[in-house]
Parts: sequence; structure tokens; C-alpha cells
Amino acid sequence: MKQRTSTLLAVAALTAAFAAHAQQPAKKTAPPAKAAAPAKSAITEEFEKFREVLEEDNPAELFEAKGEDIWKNRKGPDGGSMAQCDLGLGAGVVKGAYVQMPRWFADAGQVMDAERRVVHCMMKYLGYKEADIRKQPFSNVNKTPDHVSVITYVAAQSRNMKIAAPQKHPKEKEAYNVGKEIFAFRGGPYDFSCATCHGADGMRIRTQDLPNLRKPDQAIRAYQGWPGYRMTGGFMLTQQWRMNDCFRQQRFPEPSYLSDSVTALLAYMTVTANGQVYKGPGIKR
Amino acid sequence: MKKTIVFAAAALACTAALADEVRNYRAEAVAMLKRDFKAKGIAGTDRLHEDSVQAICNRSGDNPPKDVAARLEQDQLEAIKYPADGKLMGDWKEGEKIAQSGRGMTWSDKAGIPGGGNCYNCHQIAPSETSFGTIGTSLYQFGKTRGNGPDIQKYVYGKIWNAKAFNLCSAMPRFGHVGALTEKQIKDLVALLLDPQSPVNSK
Amino acid sequence: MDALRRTLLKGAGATGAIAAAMAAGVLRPSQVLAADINRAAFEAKDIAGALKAAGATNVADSTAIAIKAPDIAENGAVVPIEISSSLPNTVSLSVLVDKNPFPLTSSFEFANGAVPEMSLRVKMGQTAMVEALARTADGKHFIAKKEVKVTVGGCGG
Amino acid sequence: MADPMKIRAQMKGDVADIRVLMSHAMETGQRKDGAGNTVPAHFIQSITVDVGGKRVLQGQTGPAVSRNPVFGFKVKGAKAGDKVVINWVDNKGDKRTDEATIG
Repeated sequence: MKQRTSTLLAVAALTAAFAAHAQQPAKKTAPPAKAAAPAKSAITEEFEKFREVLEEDNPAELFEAKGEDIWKNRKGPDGGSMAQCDLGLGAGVVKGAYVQMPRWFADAGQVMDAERRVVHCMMKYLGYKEADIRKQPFSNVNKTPDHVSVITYVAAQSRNMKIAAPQKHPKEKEAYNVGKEIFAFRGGPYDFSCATCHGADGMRIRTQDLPNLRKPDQAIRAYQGWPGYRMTGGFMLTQQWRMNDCFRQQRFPEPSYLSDSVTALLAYMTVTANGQVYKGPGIKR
Repeated sequence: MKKTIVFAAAALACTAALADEVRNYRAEAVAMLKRDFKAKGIAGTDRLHEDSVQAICNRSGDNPPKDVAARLEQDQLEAIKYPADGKLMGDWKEGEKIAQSGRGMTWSDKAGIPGGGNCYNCHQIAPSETSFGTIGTSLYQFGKTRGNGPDIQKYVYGKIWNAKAFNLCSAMPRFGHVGALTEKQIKDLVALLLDPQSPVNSK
Repeated sequence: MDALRRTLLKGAGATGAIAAAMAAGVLRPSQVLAADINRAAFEAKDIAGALKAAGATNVADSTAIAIKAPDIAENGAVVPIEISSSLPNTVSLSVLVDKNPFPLTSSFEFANGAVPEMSLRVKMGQTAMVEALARTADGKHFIAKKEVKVTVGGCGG
Repeated sequence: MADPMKIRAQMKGDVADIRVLMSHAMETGQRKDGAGNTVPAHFIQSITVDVGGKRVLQGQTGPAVSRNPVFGFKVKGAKAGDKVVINWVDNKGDKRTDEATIG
């Protein structure tokens, strides 16, 4: 960013000059030429062949079972339980709740994605401490935090259901629209935005296909990947983690865990995937 | 008669749409990012401040007016620092290692440790590496059709130093410009693409 | 001694002494179970060593052993493998990966109706041959191989 | 104590299809932790499967089996209602036994 000062004035003038252009819907730059298309499809097809095998016996189920146990049996210091937790469909209702978040929760005065809501409930009813959760929000090789197992359980309880994130409340609409902007925001030393990798069809990093998150039939692929069992390391990771690590790779500073920015991005992705059938929890590379 | 109704309906729809459009979600998004993101390791919050190129590309959906793009590309071009010794081609073997590495500049990378070029993440390069991305064009046989004369050397060096000098809203980072790669590393990458001995150009 | 334990003991080279001890009445079967692990085979650093320790000599290539594994693994940490044998009286199947620090990954003995067919997931440090070793009731060994490529994935950072 | 396994056992024709997920670190003994110390090897070493009271499978496993192991196998002659008992023991002596009924 050494040049910032030298061009700042010019930019200010230019920005003003075409402010009108900026209101136009974002046009995509031409998609990059496809490199070696045959090699790409061969690798992808080979992965696809074994996807089914991997998904059929997904170790995510082990964490789902742990989460179910906590949801059904764990008691808080004041005798609270997750039966009191309203995931948007009423206290204790888990079935179908996952695919209908993020949503506005009046009791919290916030739009919350599933992870934010589950953690909220675990603190409120089971006595989990926010500081402890923030100390290790994501799984590592030594420990899978309880809330990750609970999220896995909650997600699994929406398996084979249609994604239907609500857009009724103004704050839900706001989350979607702000998320859409965050998705396109280029910054950091590499000038990357989410859209750099996830804004066009048919792209991949190394051998990994990158879903175009602006399209419903591809947004679903990212959506149902997480919570997912990550083969690298062998533990469960959540959507919040996925967003966090994307920003790391984007060379951004770190988004706070359970922050509005991440919820907004998840709202954008989920609403884009609305109507698609959820088949997670996932199993990922 | 019918037409009028249609027009009226359209006008109403427009007004409704406008009410939404009037909100500057972009500004709200930027403010939210600045509120929610925290410095970690070498990744400071200064990274959220858009520089000139980012500002223009972000405000135009990566599609700035041509004259604006041309003027900013010129600025970027003029800021490219070419090696003082005039030599632009280094060692392609080192270049291959740099191209393979996806490290550098993340909050989990250490300060002062040379980063990688991240090249294979997005480009096909040497034929031996079958795990390559497709965000960028294939660079396989790059030098085969273009030779390795001074002009192409200068172009490749400049492109790696600052891709935005050639295409303002290119997806490619400005590796030299932001100090993600050193002069020597870029020379080695130039060699990877242009050296006739490099596997990129061998049969 | 049931059929399963008999085949197990027959195959494992290191258990020759144990079998002798058992025959001599020194060891009871219940004590043998704990010694079932054929450490030598699992600690062998190459295929030849692992086969030798497993008592597999004169190993013949066989097309009657099928290996279903990806040509390119999505992740070397979790490579799905399915092996099966149509050799009559297959009593044991083992999975080896030639470039792993310790090639023998696992070994299974079948009895009482178990079909000689296993699916499992193994770690592979690099592109290597996956080898499936079968033993038949008459103590003969057969092998089949398939290459699995392991590539760099993700952003590499 | 080790976490429970997930066992699925289903008749497919005259063959019982049995699949099991086990919760285990399967440490190779070659990995280093954040502080640079080698994490000791810790892996399931032996597996047994009984169906309808008969031992059908006995396995030996090393650390090259993936973390949180997944195994699938088939048993002829079993029938719906038969009990499946799976047991594992690791190199530190930890063990776990779980049951399921063939459906």
C-alpha cells in the first residue's frame, strides 16, 4: 500500500466522477481462461467417485452422537437444559431449525446464525462461560469443544430438509445485504475478497473445486460442507471456522468469533442456497 | 389504459426498490468489518483500509471505467521497481519451490520469513505438478511461444511485481508492490516461466 | 481352539514359537489372545520385511484379489480402500502401503461366515502402491496392487 | 473412557452388511505438537467382531489406519435380530465394547 498517498487525491476525484457507475449491479470481469480442462475434470470425477463412500460412513456421526447427548442430558448449574433453547421454532425444537437460520432472535436482539444461537443457549441454560468458549472456539487435534458437537447434532436434525432462511425481519434483510457486500470486499495485501475464489463458475485452488457462492446450486455445496468432518487432522469444523480460515487465507485480520460480519456472510450464503436440500453434516478434505 | 397501469405498477416497484437501494450497504459492510476484525499476528487492522486500486475496483464491481483504469494502471506501472543490476532471470529451480509454496502474509505466518508465490494455487505451470488451480490462466509452455527476450522478461517481472499495472482489477496479488515476494524470488519465478531449461518450456 | 485362532496362528511368523508353546501346553488360548498382535509385521519398514514377518513367502500375484481405491486421493490422511478376494477359502486379508514408514496398515482374519471383504480408510504419506495380501486356508499367499496418487491440496498455507 | 462406537448392521439379501465408526486418535507417534514435542503413538491395535455369539472377524491394526476409523464388512449366514458385538483394544490398553442388532 506504499502508493496510497500518491494516488489518494486522484482517486478521490475519480471516485466522485464515476459514483454513478458504482450504483450499477456489479459486473463480473471475464472469467479466467480455463487451464487444462481435461485434467480438471479427471481429478474432479475421481474425487466424486469416492465422495459417496466417504459420505456414507462419515465420522461426523460420532460428534453428532456426543452433541445429542449434551442436548438431551446435560444440565446447567441452575438445572437448565437445552430443552429451553429456542432455535427459532419454539423451545426445544431441533428438527428443521438449522436450515432456518440465520434468523432474527428478539430475545437476543440479534440476527444469529446456528452456531451463534447454539452457543448463546449453552451459555444461558448450561452455564458455559463465554471466556472459555472464546478461548477455543474451534476444534483442534486435541479437543473438540462441546458446542461444536452440539452444532453437529443440530445440523444433522435438518438433514434432507429444504434450506429456508427467513428474510422477513428488516434485520434479516440487512444481514443478507451487508453479507453480500462483505463477500465482494477486496482488501488486504493480496487484494482478495471472498469473490476472488468463490465468485465465478468452474474455478479451483489446487485440486479443490470452488463453488460459486452467488448461485444457489453451488452455495448449497459450501453450506452443507460445514459443520463437517475435516479429513486433515480428523476433527469437526463449523461454518464459523470456515469463514475464519477463509479470512486467514484472504490475508485479512481475524474476524471475532460469532461476530455480526460472519453472521452476515452466512446469511448471504444461506439465503442464496434457499430452496436447496441440505444433506450435511459434511466430510471435507 | 392497460399500459398506464403497468407503468404505474413499475413505478411503484421502482420506488420500493429504491428505498432499499438508498441504504449504502457497502458502507455498512465496511464499518462492520472495521468493528469486528481484530489484529492477529502479522495481520493488522490496517489491512482493512482500501488503497486506491482496491477502492476503485470495490466501487465498480471490478469493472472500472476504461479511462480511470488506464490512469491507475499507469500509476502502478510507474511504481514497479526493476532490479538495479538489470538481470531479470534467476534460477528456475528456486522458482519452482517458490511457486509451490502457498505461505506468506497470513496471521499464522511469522514476520520476516520469506513467503511463497502461491502460484500453483491458481495456475498450471510445470507439467509434473498435477495439483494446480484454475483461477489464473495456464502458464504451461509460457516461454515456449514467447521466447525469453528482454521485453517478455520485463513484462513477466512487472506482472509478478504488480499485476494491477496491466489489469487494474486482476485477481492476482501485487507480490512485489506489497513486499510479499523479494526481488530475488521474482527473478526466480521469471526464470521458471521463461528459462528454456525450465520444465515449463521443455517438451 | 477355534478355526479363527488356528488360521491366525498359522499365518503369523512370530507366533510359531507361541503355537509350539501352546502345543506343549505351556500357554493357554486365553493368554495367547493378548499376544496376537504380530508386532514384527507391523514394525517392518518395508514390504518385504512385513511379508516375511507375516509368514508370507512365495507370494503370487493374483487377479482374484480386487482393490477399490481412488486413482487420486482427495486427502492422504483418509484414503478409502475396499479389498475383496474371490480365492476359495480366503481366511485373511491384509492391507499394505509400500511408501509408508511402516507398510502394514492392518490385517483381518475371517471365520464363521465372514466374507473375505473389508472396507477401511488408511493414511498415505505420498503417492504409493496399495497392496492387498490374501491368505488361503492352505497357508498360501496371494497379492494384488494398485497405485494411489496423493496430491497437494488446499491453499498450501 | 473412550467414546461409543456407531455400529450399523443391516441384512442385504442373505448377507449382513456391518459398518462401524470408532472414535480414536490413531496417533502415529511421528506427529509433533505445537511445542515441537513428539506425540506418543496411540492407536487401536486389535479388533474383534462377534455375530450371533460367534467370532467372525479378528483384526490387527497399526497407526496407519485413519483417525476415527471406519470399517465395513459382510457376514453370510447371519440373520436379522442377531446381536453384533464389536470390541477394540489400543496399544495403551484402553478398550471399548459396543453392541448392535442386525436390522
